Formats: sequence, structure tokens, C-alpha cells
Amino acid sequence: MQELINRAKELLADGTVARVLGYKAGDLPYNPEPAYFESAEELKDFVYNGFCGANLSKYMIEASKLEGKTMVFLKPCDTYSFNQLLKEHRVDRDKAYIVGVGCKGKLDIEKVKKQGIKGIQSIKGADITDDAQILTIQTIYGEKTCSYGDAMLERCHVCKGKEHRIFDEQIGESKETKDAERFAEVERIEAMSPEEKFAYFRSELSKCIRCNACRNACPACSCRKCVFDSNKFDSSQKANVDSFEEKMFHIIRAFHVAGRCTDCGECSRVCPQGIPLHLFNRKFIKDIDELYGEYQAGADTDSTAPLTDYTFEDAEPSIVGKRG
Amino acid sequence: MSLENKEFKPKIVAFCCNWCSYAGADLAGSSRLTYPADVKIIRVPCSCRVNPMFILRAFEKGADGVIMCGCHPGDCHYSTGNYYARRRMTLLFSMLDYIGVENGRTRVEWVSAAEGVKFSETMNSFVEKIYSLGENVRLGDLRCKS
Amino acid sequence: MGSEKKQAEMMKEISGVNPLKCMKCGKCSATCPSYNEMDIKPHQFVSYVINEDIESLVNSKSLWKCLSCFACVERCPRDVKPGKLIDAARQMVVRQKGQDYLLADEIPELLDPELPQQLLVSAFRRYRR
Amino acid sequence: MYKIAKENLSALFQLIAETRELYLPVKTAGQTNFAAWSKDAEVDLDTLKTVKSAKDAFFPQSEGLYTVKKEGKKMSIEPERLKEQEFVVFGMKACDVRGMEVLDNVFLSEPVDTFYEARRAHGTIVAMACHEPEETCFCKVFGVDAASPASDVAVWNVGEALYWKAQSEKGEALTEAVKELLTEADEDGAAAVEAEKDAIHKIVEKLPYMSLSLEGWNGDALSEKFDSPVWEELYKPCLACGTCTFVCPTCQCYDIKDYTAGNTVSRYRCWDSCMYSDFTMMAHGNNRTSQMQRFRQRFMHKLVYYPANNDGMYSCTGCGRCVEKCPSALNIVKVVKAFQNQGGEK
Amino acid sequence: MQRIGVFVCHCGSNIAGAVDVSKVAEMALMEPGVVHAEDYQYMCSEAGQAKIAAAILEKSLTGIVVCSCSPRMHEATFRKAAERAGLNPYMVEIANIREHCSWIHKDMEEATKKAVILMRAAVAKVNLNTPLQAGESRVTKRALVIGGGIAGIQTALDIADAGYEVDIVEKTPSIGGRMSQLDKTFPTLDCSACILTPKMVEAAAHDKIKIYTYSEVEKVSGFVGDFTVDIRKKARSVDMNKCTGCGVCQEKCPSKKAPSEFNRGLNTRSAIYTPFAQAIPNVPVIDREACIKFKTGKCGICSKVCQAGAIDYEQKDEIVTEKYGAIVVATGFDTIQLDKYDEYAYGQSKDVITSLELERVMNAAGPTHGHLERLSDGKAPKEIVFIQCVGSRCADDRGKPYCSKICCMYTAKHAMLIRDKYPDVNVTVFYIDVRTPGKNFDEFYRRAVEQYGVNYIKGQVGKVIPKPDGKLLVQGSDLLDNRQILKEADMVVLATAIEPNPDVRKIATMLTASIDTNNFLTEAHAKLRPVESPTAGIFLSGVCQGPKDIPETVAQAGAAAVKAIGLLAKDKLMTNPCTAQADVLLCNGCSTCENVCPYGAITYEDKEVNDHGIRETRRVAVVNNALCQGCGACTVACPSGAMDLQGFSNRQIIAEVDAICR
Repeated sequence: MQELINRAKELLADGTVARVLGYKAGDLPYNPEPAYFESAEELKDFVYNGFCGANLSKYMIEASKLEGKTMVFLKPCDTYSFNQLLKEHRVDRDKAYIVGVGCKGKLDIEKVKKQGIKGIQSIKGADITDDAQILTIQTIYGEKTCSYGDAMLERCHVCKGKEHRIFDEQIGESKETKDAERFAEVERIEAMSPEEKFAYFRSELSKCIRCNACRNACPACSCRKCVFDSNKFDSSQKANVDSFEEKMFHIIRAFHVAGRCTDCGECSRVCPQGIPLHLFNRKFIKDIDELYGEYQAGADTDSTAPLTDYTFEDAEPSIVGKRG
Repeated sequence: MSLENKEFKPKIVAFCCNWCSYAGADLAGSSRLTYPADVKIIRVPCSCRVNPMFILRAFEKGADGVIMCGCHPGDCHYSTGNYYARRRMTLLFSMLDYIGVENGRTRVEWVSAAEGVKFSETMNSFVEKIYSLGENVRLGDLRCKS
Repeated sequence: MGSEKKQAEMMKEISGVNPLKCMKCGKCSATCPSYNEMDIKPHQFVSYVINEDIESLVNSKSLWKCLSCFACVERCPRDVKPGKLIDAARQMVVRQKGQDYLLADEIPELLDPELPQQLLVSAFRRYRR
Repeated sequence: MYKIAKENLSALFQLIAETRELYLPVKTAGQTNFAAWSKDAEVDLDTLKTVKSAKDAFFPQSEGLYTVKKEGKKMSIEPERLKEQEFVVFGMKACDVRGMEVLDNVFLSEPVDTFYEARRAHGTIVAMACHEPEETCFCKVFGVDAASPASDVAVWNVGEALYWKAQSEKGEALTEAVKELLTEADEDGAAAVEAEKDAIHKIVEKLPYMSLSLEGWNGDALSEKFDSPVWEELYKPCLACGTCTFVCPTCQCYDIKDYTAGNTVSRYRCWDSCMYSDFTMMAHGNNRTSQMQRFRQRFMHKLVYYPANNDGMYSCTGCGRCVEKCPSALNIVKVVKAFQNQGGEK
Repeated sequence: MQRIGVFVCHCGSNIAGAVDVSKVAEMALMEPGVVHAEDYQYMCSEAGQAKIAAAILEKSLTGIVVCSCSPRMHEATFRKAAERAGLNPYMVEIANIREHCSWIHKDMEEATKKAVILMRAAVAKVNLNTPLQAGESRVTKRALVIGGGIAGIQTALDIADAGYEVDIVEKTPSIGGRMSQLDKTFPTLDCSACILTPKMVEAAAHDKIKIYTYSEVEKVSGFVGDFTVDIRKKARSVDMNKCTGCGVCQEKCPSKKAPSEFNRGLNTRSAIYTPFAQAIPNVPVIDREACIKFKTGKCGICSKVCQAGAIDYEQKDEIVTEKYGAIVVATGFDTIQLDKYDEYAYGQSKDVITSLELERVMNAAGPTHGHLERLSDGKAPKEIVFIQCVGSRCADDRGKPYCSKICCMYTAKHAMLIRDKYPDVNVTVFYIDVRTPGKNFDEFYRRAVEQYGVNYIKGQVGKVIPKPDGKLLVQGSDLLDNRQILKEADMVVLATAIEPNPDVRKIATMLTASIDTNNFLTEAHAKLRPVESPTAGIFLSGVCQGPKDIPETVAQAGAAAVKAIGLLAKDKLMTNPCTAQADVLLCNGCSTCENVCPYGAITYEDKEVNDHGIRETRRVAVVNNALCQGCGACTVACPSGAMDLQGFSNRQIIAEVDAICR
């Protein structure tokens, strides 16, 4: 972490960047917030640890409108989002000084709490320099431990790889965290009967409160004004009066980001109701991979997106009923 | 055709592209090739004009089946429109299948301006399928059911 | 017949070759150093698979005359890779015979003094599993 | 005070449900929220905080107001019926109960919100003392006693039993209705409850947010706080989602919308969030044009405007849901602290 | 609020026989916005149209719905009728209750119900219609032809003969193109130069044709009817007006080591040069890379010997900006690079040559003055092997997946010419298939075999091995005899695949014309519009669109000319008003719509916007109404709904959906 701070100070001092986009220490051991730092003095609050899970690429949309360069710390998976935004002209490469930060997997406090750990006072083992095996947690109710792996976000278990796709420099080491199949959960659902599928998604989506956290945290959902907020389709319903609205919202959201979603997992991370929203996006990714050839959004900035592309021999929509 | 369920009159929306399928439907009409009156056609310039929102909207408002027809791949009046439509609809239908909507409530058929017979046959078989699936309960908005 | 079809499918699967891509140009045969030793020529190999006559392939002399030099694979303009088909046919024979294709006792019989030594070595490397 | 063994709880729920609607924390797909009780529902009284507060029971996320029916060119209007059925909300916490007070000040003062009023009149709140408060809790800062909820019925969770105490007429009535399942608590029971209260108070003292000071936050602080440069820094991580608003027990803003369903139009209201860019959108646009302004609005309302209109009562109960749920780790505590730190420099 | 009139047509008994038309009219009055409804025997008749006009005027209608036959039949009729009554023609919607209803449903009650629903959908839509104006754009009556080969020359001549001005832009110093490099042409064996040169002269002399040689298209803006093109006239270093074309400078030039492009690098040329003797214009250029004066500052011999004083070392590139109504692309082809085909030993032996090189060898003006000889040692060859399909029909990335189309015929030509002139030379052709679909083509090929004794062997060559003695060992297979062949040859000729001129990608990008995976320009419709690009105002001539021989190229050149003339003959272009429009406040500037537009109608601009008080400069989509054809692909690609299609807007279609599902 000190290395990041030192580098930030250097670049601020020599005028390379006008500000630094990173994280500020929170008031609890696990809630650092994304923040801008404009001076060495401000950097005293800078923190970078396992709880810094937010995808800062999203913030670069706004940062691109500011004067001067913004130094930003991006995890490997964040760089896919940055690339994708670059491709869509939503961020300005010249306004970003990207430090690719190594990643050993990011933590999900909800997963810690799900293990019955509450009254958390401090957490040891979450720093990026730690060797990432065990978290030791001091609570009001005594000391608890939790393995790092068990506390990791879902996305880290199916990590795309620890390679930064775009950066100006790299700092810190990464550790492979992939220990599960990316599409296993999608396949599990695909194998269900229509009734089971319906019941599964009804149960999950019934929790949706239409808070729009998934949309607003999503780097692919970068619309200035979402269709669900505008009257262009007569679709600006805010509430969950009927279960259909959640389906409409989540299907269309997934469709709008199909071929653009980098599978960064922010939607699921931020959902207050713990809905595995990534399963929608990942379904499209799987379909695209299978039907139109493997495609990883954000892997580059010049490939043709699957939904703006075609071949004469493309699968017919009837393939949906035919696949096993 | 199995029409056992006399009570159930499905609502079926058919999006037809202006250049091929709408003309194919016209040909079916002038050839007096019948298909059930449950099918109502909406004319769009090209199958690529069909937004997934339209299809979900139809289901929301109480449609029991939605079919989209366009020019055969390679014959699009706008060269490439139906290629895009094909990918979009494939993904959309796959998603609907994934969330447990009965397969068969949605369909895409390529019908040329010369295929009046195909148009009528397609509509007959699609309507039959919708009858066999029954009322759409998984995608509709309850407020539209009364 | 059924089993022939299955074998043909298996051959396509092992080799990863789609024989239907062949345009019958014969460049594989033109390029093959063992051509004259072969009873079934490289380009014929492809059509045998298309016609699902795997029995003949498996029993052919060619199977063991191919040097696996992969010149045919390299030069095939249609990406058909006849060499891989031959390789696949060998695999099938190997699988039928069990763990080892080349049992020590069998070698002297098969030994042709005119065969290059290199082939023996490479065959051992490839098929002794 | 009465007592009921935990093993008899499902019988209690069934009994309540015979005469009243019953809402209580139910776990669905891994998350606990208030929902109508049913035999198959997975009741979860162990989770300290439901994701959403219990305010839906009185102020639902969306509710119909009236329906317009069209026949030919004739139109008729059918207003939605007010709540008539008695209902019980079981398992609220002291903070959520305080939340109801906050909402009462808004909806029960003139002009009275009849939909809300009817629900309040027919709803009985059974609240539980917080057995094990968590690090995100700071209700004490707002004078809420986690050990003694100010509800119709208060309940303490001690060992294998719940202790039950009616605290209002409605509470008495409910107690009467379920008496067959309750047993009179003895002196040991009373002592156990006192011990539980003590334990809760002790833990509360240890919570990290206990030192939070609200000094300077009051109805008179308007221009000082409004014009502070601190907001410019604070709002930046905000993604403009409505999570904080929708999990909050005191947020009360709603939008009114129409839904066209063929020949009918239903007018309904639904929660809105001041964090949304289209909040209070008008024909000319929006009077708050930046996220900073929207962000400021939420906290100014909770800590300045609301107290100014309600005898100094804050529109925050310290439930800590926003602390847990904000995707960007922002929350009201950070806001208060930021002003604290900024203190003299300003 | 709209004031809508609904007109229900009986169509004699065609509709009224199955649909209760008065019921439909009656139900129409229940619909929001409908203030007038009536039914009539024949709405399309004079009397019917008069009824519509009368109602529009009397009831001040703002929109009408005609329930009748298919809009494909009478939409235009009713639109005109409405327009005559002062109503915007795009405020008319048709409910198709004949083809889609009365003709296919027997049960009157059922058919009437459906007709009512179709009427409702049309009313719901027209409620949201807005008046649209067909735009007009002017047509600049001048065409640009990019490429001065036979395709470009023919197109230019045809357009010019129709009375329109044409400019040809040619990259090289002379027009003439590939055809000028050919010796003889199949299947008639007439001399290429003899038939091409007169055309070149005709083009140069035509008063409507202006030729820019040694020039390139630099920038294209605008759209159909109104393109603005920057042409870079590269510095020739010779004054076109002064030069007499005497050729003395070329003779005296001391730098003679530059490889001759015209002769495919088989010999050299001087630094100041015309590519070939019949070049048009017959004005040399100085190759500044090779010129001693430009390299060292010393020399200047050409300037000294030029009696006309035409040499101008100071000349600079010049940009000419011109306006055009139509652009024809005729950029032609080149042969592919053979560096990935090691097995054919091209590059290892001078005696392995491409067919185009053979053309030069056989040509009297070529490096060997027309004598057939080995380029390595000048000896007369006795055995010549031709190899077909080198790089054509190839699935891997070494070559091209398509058939180059011309090789079978020119190889037969070469074989025949050699056997004719040198009967003692043996000629062997290794082929995969011999493809001769063309007039007199197969006869030509058979003559090569039957009369001239060319030895055709079915089977591809695997390898060509240069031997130390200078001979070439060709290893091939004879698939018919099932034997491998080892043949010694003195020369090997490769029928090398052709590919579009590499510059075409750059040009296509400038023109926003689409291109396929092989870099051939895409036609607007593979069958019905084969000489037009999907981008309006861009036409395709010659091999840039796909492999072709000379007669086909000339035919297509004429067709492209006709299409261009058809455009230039119009004074104004009426544009379809049902085009896409971007809402600048919603546009993200993401370029997704641009990527699916088949017409290149969408561009991006930085625009100052005022988004409810927030003023900022944003990158937003702009639709060119003259190019947009209204397919709607962009509207669905756009996630924010910023892109909408006039006449088929999102809200209109949704209103129809709602009305049907009601």
C-alpha cells in the first residue's frame, strides 16, 4: 500500500496527474470508500486492502470530464471495464493514468457476516501485502477467524485472470484465485425444468427493491439516462408493483449490456438483497461464446462486439429450444 | 388443430418486416390461405427494428405468444438487418428460456414475399403451439389480466 | 454399417478433422514423401473417411508407412489435415489393442530394413503409452 | 409479563394468523425481509436486521390509490379501499419502531394520509429487544433504547423462551387473543429480562459508533451546513442508486404513477429516492441538477430540515442499514463525522 | 390531442363480406382521439377519396386511419389524398383489414373483432404520429471515378457520353491499369494494348472527362448527390503543360536502377519515367526515391536536356477539392504476396514466376522483348509447368478462400500461346478443377488441350525444388492415374490469386462503404443491386467488388455508369422522412449505432448541449437523413433509447402492441 501512496505522491508532485482516484479508509474495518485525493496531505487517509472491491473504472466516466489527468488504481478485472468504456468513448484515455494493482482476490463482508460473525471491531489479514490465507476478526463477541477464500467475492472464485489489459504502470503482486468454473451455476440453472427455473428466478427476483444499485454500479450501464428512467419506451416505472417489472428490468438490463458486460460482478456485489444478478449477464456471455465464438468484452478496444456483428451461418433463434 | 380449450383465446402478436414477411402475409391473404384470427400483425420496416422491449411489452400486456418474421438471411432489403435481428432474438429467447418461460411462446421465421403458403402454415403451427401451452402466466403483468 | 459410421465419427473426433472441407486437389499426395509406399494415398484417406470405410484404412499398409512428417497438414489449402486422420486411425488401432501398441515381440515382424530408423524411434515415442 | 417457549412460536404465529394478518421476518433466497406469514415461510428471528425496514407494513413500497375504468367513452373512478383488516407486525426492532414515529409525524399531521392512517390504526407492533447488537448500530445516538422497544408489545429473547409484555391497548388486545399460548412470567423471568437488558446496554456501550456526536446538527444549522464545502468531497463516491433510501426506516418520499392496463388505468404511489436524477423532476427539468445537491438533500433532510419541523427529532434512527448496504460504503455516520472532523477549519 | 378520422372501406364485398364494417366504424368512435368515423363502398375511388378530403376539412382532422387493403397497395393513394386536403401525408395510417383479415377469416364475428383490433392499433399509432417532411437535397452533376483501369475508363466514358462531367483519379502516373500490362486477352487472343489504348485515348480526349493521374483521394465528406472530395495531386516534378513527351529525359537519366513497376520488377527503369510507351498522359514523373538530384542535390541532367523546360524540382503535392454527386469505385486488384508459399520456391528461383510476370515476359515491350526465356540464364525453356489455384480457394490464412475466377482461362491462353509460338516446348498444367463458365470459354480450353497438346494433370503440386543445375523439380500428384509425379521443368508459372487493391480499405473507410472479410466492396444487394454500394451514391465497378474478367468488368463498368447517370439525371433527391433521429440529450456517444448502420449514415460530432441546465460538450450521434434508409437497426442497438425511427417510433410500436393486447 505504501508503494501506491509513494507513487501517488510522486505523480502529484511532478504534475503528471491532477488527482488520485483510490480509496479512503472507512470508519469500520471493512468499508473503505472510493475517493479522490489531490494532495500528499490528503493521501494520509488513503487505503488499499482486500475490501477495496469497487470497480473504479465506472468513476472514470466522470473523472474524464475533469481538468488534467486522474491517477486511478485498477485491479486486473477493472481494466476490462476501462477498455470497454474506452471503446464506447465513455472515458478518455488521455485523462487517465492507470496503475494496475495486483490482486489477490477481493473480500465480501456479507460473506463474513453470513458465517455468524458480528460486532466486528477489527480485521487482520486483509491488507494487500498479507499472504491472504486467514482473516482474524476481533468482535465484541470474541475473536473469530475466517479463511480468506471463504470471504472472497463470487467473481474472484471465477477470476478472468490477473493480467491487466490496459495500464501505464503496474504495482503489486497478484495471486491466482480461480477455483471454480465460471459457468457452473449457469449450467446448473440451464439443466433445471422450466418450472424449477421459473421458481428459482421468481424467488430471487422477488427480493428486488428496484434500488438500481446494480445498474448504477455497472460500468457497462453507462447511459446518461437509462431507458427505465426516460419515457422513450413508456417504461419508466419505479416500483415493483408486479413481479413482471423486475423481470423486464433485469432482462433488458442484461440485454443492453450483452456483449459489453465484462463480467466484473459489481451488480451482484452491490445488490442489497444479495440477488446473484451476474447470472443473467453470464448467461448471455455463455450463449455468445457458444454461438458466436468466444468473446471477452474489454479484452481489447477494437474487436467487433457480438451484437454488432453477424455471419451468414449464425444459429437460428430456434436453437434455443433444441439445445439440451 | 387442437382447440379443446374453448375458453382460451390467445393473443398473438406478429412483427413482420415491410419488405418480405408483411408482403408474404398479404400474399397469404390474397391466396385466401387461412390462419386463426388470434394473430395480429404489426408492420415494421425491418426485423432489426424489433426491440426486445416490444416483445416483453407484448407479454406484459397480456400476449400469449409473439412471433417475428423477416426476410430470409441474405435477402434483407437493408442487407444486414435480419442478421442483427437474428442474434438479438436468439439471445432474448435464450434468456426467456433460462428464466423459465415456456419454450415456444416466441418464434422467429423467415418468410419471403413469395411465401404466402409458408406464412399461413407458420401462423397455424404457431397458434397451435400457443393453444397447447395455454395462457401466458409467467411473463404478464397481473394488472393487465382483469 | 452402424459401427463403421461410429468409427468414422470417432476418427473425426480424435483428429479434429472435417473431411468435408476437402476440395480434392491432391496436394497432400503431391507432397507426401511416402507416397509410393502407400496403398491408400493420403488424399484417398480423406475420401475413405467421408465414405465411412474405416475398416480398409485400419487395415491398410499406408497407416504404418506415413512418416508423420505433416507436410500434408502444412500444405493443405483447405485445412483438412490428412496426416491427422492417419494419426487418428493409428490411435484407433492402438486403443483396440490395449495399453501398448507395440509389444516387444511384434517389433521384429514389423521391421522393414528399408524403413528409416527415425521412424521407429518416433513411433516408439508416439505410441508407447 | 408473559412467557412463551420458542418451540411454541409457530403455534403462536398460526393463532395470530387466524384472526389477523401477520407480518414477520421471513428468509427468502438467503435474505431476511418482512413478509406475510404462511406455514411454509422460513421465519427468521435470529437475523438482527431485515434488509428492508419494517416500514412496508404501514407504508408499502407501492400501493394503489385508485383505478380508472373506461367503457366506451365513459370513465369511472374506483378509489382503493383503506386497510380494514387488523394485522400484526412481529419482530420489529426498537430502531424500526422509532422509524414509525418519524413517519407518523409526516403522514398523520395535516393533511393526514388516510392510507397510512388506516394501516396505523389496524396494525399492532410486536417488537423484540436486540439480542446481540452489531457494529453498524448507533440507535443510542438518537436516544433509542435497543433493550426496550417502544412498541405495542415488547418481547425479549432469553434462552429458550421469549418474554412478552403488552405496552399499549392494542398490545393488551393482542395479548388477550393469544393468551392460551402464553404463561405468566415469574420473578426469575423478570430478572432474566432485566439481565438481558443490562447485557444489551453493555454491548451497546462497546459499539464503535457510540462516540458519534450530533452536536451542531439541528433545525437552526441550515445555511451553515447547506453551504459547507464538505459536501463537494463527500458525495463523490455516490453512485446515485436508491439503496440507502429503500432500506431506510424513515425515508418517506414517494412518487405517484399511472399504469395503463388496456381499458383501465391504475394510479399508484411508490417509494421514490431523492438520490435519483429524476426525483421531483418537473416540466422545466429538475431543481437539483447535480448529484452533490441530491446527496446533500438526503442528509440535510434527515438532520436539519426534519428536526426543524418536528421539535428537534432527527429523521434517522441509527439502524445502520445504510452503513451495511451502500455499494460505495457511504452512510450518514460518515457524513456526520466529516463535519465533525472539519470542525474548526471550515 | 389529435383529431382522428377513421374510414372503413367495404372494398365491394371483399371486406364487407366478412367484416361488419359499420360495426368497425362505430367502435372507432369509442377510441381516444377519434372524432369522425364512416364506412364506404370503395375508399380508394375518386368518391371515397373525396369523402376523406371532405372530412379532413370539415372536422379539422389531424390524422386519419383508413381500414382497407394492404398499405402496400394503397398507402400512397391515401397519403396523396390527405396531402391534397392539406393534411401531412405521414399522418395517415392503414389498418389492413382485407389481406390480413376479411380474406382469411370466414367467421364474421371473429373477423369483425379482429378488424376492430387492427383499427385500434392503427388509431393508437396515429395518435402518436407527427407530421414528417420529405427532405430534398441537391445533386451535383459530376461524377468521380476512383481508379483508371479498364473499369474506371469504361465507367467514365459512359457517364461522359451521357453528358455529365467525370473526373478519374488514378494513383499511378498513367491510366490503363492491369489491362495495360497484359499481352493478349482470352478467348479471342487479341492484343490487350490494341483494344485498350484507343479507350485510353478516347477518355483523355473527351471534353467531359478530366483525368488526375499520380493522384489519390485524400478525404471524402458529404453524402449522396453532394460529396466533397479532396484529391492529392502528388508532385510529378514535371510540368504537365510544358512537357511534350519527347522522352529525352528518360534516355539521358543516369539513374536507371529502379525496379519497373509496370514490368513487375523484372527489369529496371530510369528515375524519371513514364510507366509504358502508350502512357496517358505521356508525361513522365520523377521518382524522388531514385532520383540522384533529390538524393544528393547534384545531377539535374533531365532539366538540362529538357527543351521545353518542363522539369520542376520544386513542385509540391497539391490538394484539389471538388464536388461530386456520385462516386464510382474502380480500384481493381493486385496479385497476392507469395512469401507464405515456400513450397513453390517463388523467391528462391528466378524461373518460378507469376502469371502476370509471364504476361510481361511474353509482351514485346517486356523485359525479354517478348522472347520466352528463363529469367535466370536467358535460356529457352523446354519444359514449362503451370500451377493453378496458388493461394485461391484456400481455407487457411496463407491465401484467399475464394476462386480468383480468371486463372483457368489465362493459363489456357498462356499454354496455347507458348505451344503456338514454340511448338517444341512442353507445357504441363497442374489443376484442381478447370472452370470455364463463359461464352466460348470451354471451347477455348479444349482447343488448348486438343489442338495445342497442352498436358493437363488433375492434381495439385506439392513442392517445387530448385536443383543445383538450375532445373526445377516439380513434385505433384496425378489423381486420375493415382500416381505421384516428379517432373523436371525449366520454368514454373504460378496462377497467383488476385486480391482487391490494398488501398481499397482506406478508400472504403473514407466513403463509409462496407467491405467484406476479403476486402471486396460489398454490394447493396447480392442479387438485385450488384453494382451499388449500400452507401447511397457509391457505385462499384470491376474487380473491387469481386473477381472478374475483362468483359465482365466492362459490363459492370457500364452498369455502374448507368446507375450513376440515373442519379445525376435528377435535379433533387427526395429523402425518405422515416429516418432515424438521435436525441442528443440521451445519446451516450458510444458508437454502437454507427457499428450496425449499413449505410454509414451515422457519424459522431462534439456538440454543445444544454441538458436541463447542465451545459457541456458531448460526443453525440448525428444521422444524415440523405443516407439513412430507415431500417431501424440503430434504434435497437441503442441502449438508452436515444435513437428512434420517425414513422416507426418506439412509442408508436408500443402503442400498437398495447392496443392489440388490450
